[in-house]
Amino acid sequence: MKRLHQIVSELLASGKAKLVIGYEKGTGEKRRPAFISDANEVERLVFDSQCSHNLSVYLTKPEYKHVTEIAVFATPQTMRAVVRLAGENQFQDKKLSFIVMDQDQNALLIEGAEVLANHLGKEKIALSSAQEELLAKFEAMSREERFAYWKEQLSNCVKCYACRAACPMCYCTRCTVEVNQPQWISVPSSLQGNFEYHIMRAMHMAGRCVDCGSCEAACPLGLPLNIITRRMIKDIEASLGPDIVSMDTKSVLNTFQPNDKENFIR
Amino acid sequence: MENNIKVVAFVCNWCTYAGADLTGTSRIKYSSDVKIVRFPCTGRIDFMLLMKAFAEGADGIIVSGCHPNDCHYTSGNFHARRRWIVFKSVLETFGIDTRRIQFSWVSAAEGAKWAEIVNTTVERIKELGPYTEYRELAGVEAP
Amino acid sequence: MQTENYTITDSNLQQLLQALLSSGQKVVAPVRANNKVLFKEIKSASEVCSDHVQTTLSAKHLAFPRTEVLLQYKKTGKEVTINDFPFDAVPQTFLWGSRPCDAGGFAPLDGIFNWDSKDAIYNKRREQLTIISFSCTRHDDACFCTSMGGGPGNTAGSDMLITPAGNGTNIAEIITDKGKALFENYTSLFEEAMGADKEQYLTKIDKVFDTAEIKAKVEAFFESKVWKEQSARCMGCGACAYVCPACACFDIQDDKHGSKGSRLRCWDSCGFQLFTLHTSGHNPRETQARRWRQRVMHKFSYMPDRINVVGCSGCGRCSRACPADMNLAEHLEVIMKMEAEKI
Amino acid sequence: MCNSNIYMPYPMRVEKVTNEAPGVKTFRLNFINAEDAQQFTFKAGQFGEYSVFGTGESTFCIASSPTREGYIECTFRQSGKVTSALTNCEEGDTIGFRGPYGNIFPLDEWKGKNLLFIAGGIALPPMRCVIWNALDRRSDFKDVTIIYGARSVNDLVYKHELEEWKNRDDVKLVVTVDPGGETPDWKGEVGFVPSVVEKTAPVAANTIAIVCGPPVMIKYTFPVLEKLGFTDDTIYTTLENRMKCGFGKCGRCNVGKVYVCKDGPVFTYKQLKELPDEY
Repeated sequence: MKRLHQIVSELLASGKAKLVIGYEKGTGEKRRPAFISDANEVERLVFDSQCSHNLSVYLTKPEYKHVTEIAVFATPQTMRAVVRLAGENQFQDKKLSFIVMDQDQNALLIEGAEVLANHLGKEKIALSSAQEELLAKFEAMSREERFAYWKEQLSNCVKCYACRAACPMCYCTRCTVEVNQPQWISVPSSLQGNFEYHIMRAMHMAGRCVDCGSCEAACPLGLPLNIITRRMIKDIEASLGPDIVSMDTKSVLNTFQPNDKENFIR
Repeated sequence: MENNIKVVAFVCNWCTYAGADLTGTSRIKYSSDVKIVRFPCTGRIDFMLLMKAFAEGADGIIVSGCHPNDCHYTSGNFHARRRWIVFKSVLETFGIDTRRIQFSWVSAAEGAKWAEIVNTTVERIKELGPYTEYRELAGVEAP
Repeated sequence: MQTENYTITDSNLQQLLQALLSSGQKVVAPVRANNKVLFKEIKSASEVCSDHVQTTLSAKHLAFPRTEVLLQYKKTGKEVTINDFPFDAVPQTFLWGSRPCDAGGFAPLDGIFNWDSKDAIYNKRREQLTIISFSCTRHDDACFCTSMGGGPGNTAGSDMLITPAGNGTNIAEIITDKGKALFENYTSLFEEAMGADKEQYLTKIDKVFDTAEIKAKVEAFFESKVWKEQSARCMGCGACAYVCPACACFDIQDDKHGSKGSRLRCWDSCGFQLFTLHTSGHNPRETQARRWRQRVMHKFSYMPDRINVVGCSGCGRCSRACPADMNLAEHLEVIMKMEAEKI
Repeated sequence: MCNSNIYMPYPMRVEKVTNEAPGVKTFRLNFINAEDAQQFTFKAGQFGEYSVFGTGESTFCIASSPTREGYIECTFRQSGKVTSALTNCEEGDTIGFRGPYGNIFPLDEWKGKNLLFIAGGIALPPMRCVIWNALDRRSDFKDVTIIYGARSVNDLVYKHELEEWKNRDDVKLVVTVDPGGETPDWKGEVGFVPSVVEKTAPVAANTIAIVCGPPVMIKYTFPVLEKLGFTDDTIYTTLENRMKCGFGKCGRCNVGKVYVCKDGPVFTYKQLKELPDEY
């Protein structure tokens, strides 16, 4: 922790970071995002295995868009999101630094998203055993069972949009749900509106989702949103090639191959 | 009841629409249960249009455009193809009945193929019956 | 009416629930779903979950549904037929197993929907609702009802309050005429009061602050930077408002299907960026800090001023639901400890 | 009233559509049900929720005068979802209206005083209601001055009425357009509203100023009026925050503890000064 605080203090002192987005102790055993721009508050910061929020989500929020020099505590999930966001040209006017944990839990400073991209491991984000189990159960379902499953699940969705707010890749200033001319998504949180919303969100995540699990973690109703993105990523990989997070790969739907394979278009 | 099904066809202006025209001028008879909506290109057909079609009463959907390499805009259909690959996967996750969506390539010269696509699709949708399963999701709980 | 005390055994309590269900009444109770507990309509007594501290969503939807039809219309040429809200179709509903903070959460709603214009739709649903609450024998670190003037055995808002007294018995308090009506239908299930003080069975929650002091403080600190500091991690979702028993902000939207449709009232949240956005692009509450301040001020200053009730029952749901761990009680404590010069 | 649905609109017939300016229309609305017409009353300054069935509701003022009974008029600019749907309405169509909501311009308190109306752009409609109300009881007031500005000649609304006011001996009308917005045959003023107010320098003594316009116009007009000697309790304006319900429930329009829909939309400059900067 000492090394961590030292790195942050130096970043703030040198002006390389005007704002540090890190973690602090939250309610009970929780860790939560912390925003620090004063070197005197550095002691508040922690970075351990319980830190799970994907802090890259804040980089595109209107409140922080104008801050140029930002240092972010980056978990592997955060790193993936940062690299994709950088690939989507979201940080062109930003000077970002990242604090990551190496295998021995030592804090490490990385400057610039390009450098972070080289640092990124190739391994996928692991699901919890409960998630794996649920996914396996889901894969075994028939079409009718899957429909019934989501009917049940989405009947609990209140459209609080926490999944959208917590998603680092959901940075549009005007989301499809708020476009009302025409009204793409039914306004009421009726089942149909909820299906439309979650299908729309998945489609807009195609080839962009970094599989960080923020959406599911944010859902107050505990909807198994990872199933949606996991299955989509798997299917995309099966038909369109590996899903590699890097600065220069174009997302799946931004490009094409003349010989893309499918078996359902006649 | 099963005669009352509605099939909406989202077609590209340059190939399938012209193909459908040819079907007509060739006097090939095909099902009248299909309503054609013309688009500049399959690349323009947003997936939300298909969702809206189901929500507003369509029991089946046909999406059709130029064959690969024949796009009037060079690559619109290539983009569309990728979109449909992903969309089909997402719909299957949600248990939406993808048998009700027929994707096809029909060129301006394929009047007979258009008739065949429409007829087989309409027949299949008639077998499946109206898509009430999805439409019943709409609406708000009664007090 | 004066509260009346009785005793009811666990098995008779089950029988009471069973009797309500068998008579075809609509009963809503806490049910387990996705490792969460939610208020849902039940068909059998075995569905009821009782080992939880708090449901994820409040019970407010029973009087203020997350989406409801205010009216329906049908267009024929240039003519429009409008159908009024079907007041007579609102079924009598029994809310079973709510907490005192759930019941207490209806007071702010009653205030909002009845100050000035009376909202007949809300009132009809409210009138049809009988609330049978259970006192809290456990709490978690998000609970702060005592600081909001409530408590684990608070009777306000409930029609009947059951306090588990161990050994298979419960204290039953009949609080309102609706509670009395229910009691009178099933009198044989109840026994004479055992005279025990219910306090001993309740969980203890420390009172940390006082609502009048909070009101004075938040008003004094309106221009403070504390709102920006506290909302720094707020991501602008509506989770806090949607789980809250006292949040009543809503949107009115039309839902159209061909020539027919309905006008709907849907939950909305002051935390959303678009909530106050004008068509011109101007937004009076442009930043999340302003929106967070609005949320706190509305509950702890504007509502006490306007309708004489604090817009919070201390249930702690917002703190549990917040994906960024915005803990309301903690934030209020910070404000309480602030000195004038810290502005 | 207690047991009725407060969200039920009056069905209204669009009797007449007037094109005022590009994108701006005025509707004259008649009550379809005679009993609605009979029991409906309102006062100058109040607003309502106009609805297109299937599209939704939108908030704007009643632009006609309460002294002209049997109908109401509204003027709107096509900008959002509902105003776009309204724009597509034709004469004879049925739309919904519920109201009136909000407080009023205290005309009775202004008896015996001079009235100075200052409006910019699409903000003349809320003012038009008071202007006609005052003109229909002209003897209650002394001098009546109207200063109205728009971006260009084309953007001026109520062109016929401006003509009518110009020709009245008992009204002083000053119309201005922003520099560059004039046409070759434009005979009115050229310049922004605040500078025109300063130039025409109305007398502050015994005068009530009613100011309506875009925020930037209001921001620069208030200091001019203060300089001319107007006190902050003689300057009135209307606030137009986003609203959904119209009766203090939906939670949008409040500025601090003040609900624009209940305590407003009419405020004096003095009241505005006490509000936080959230409008």
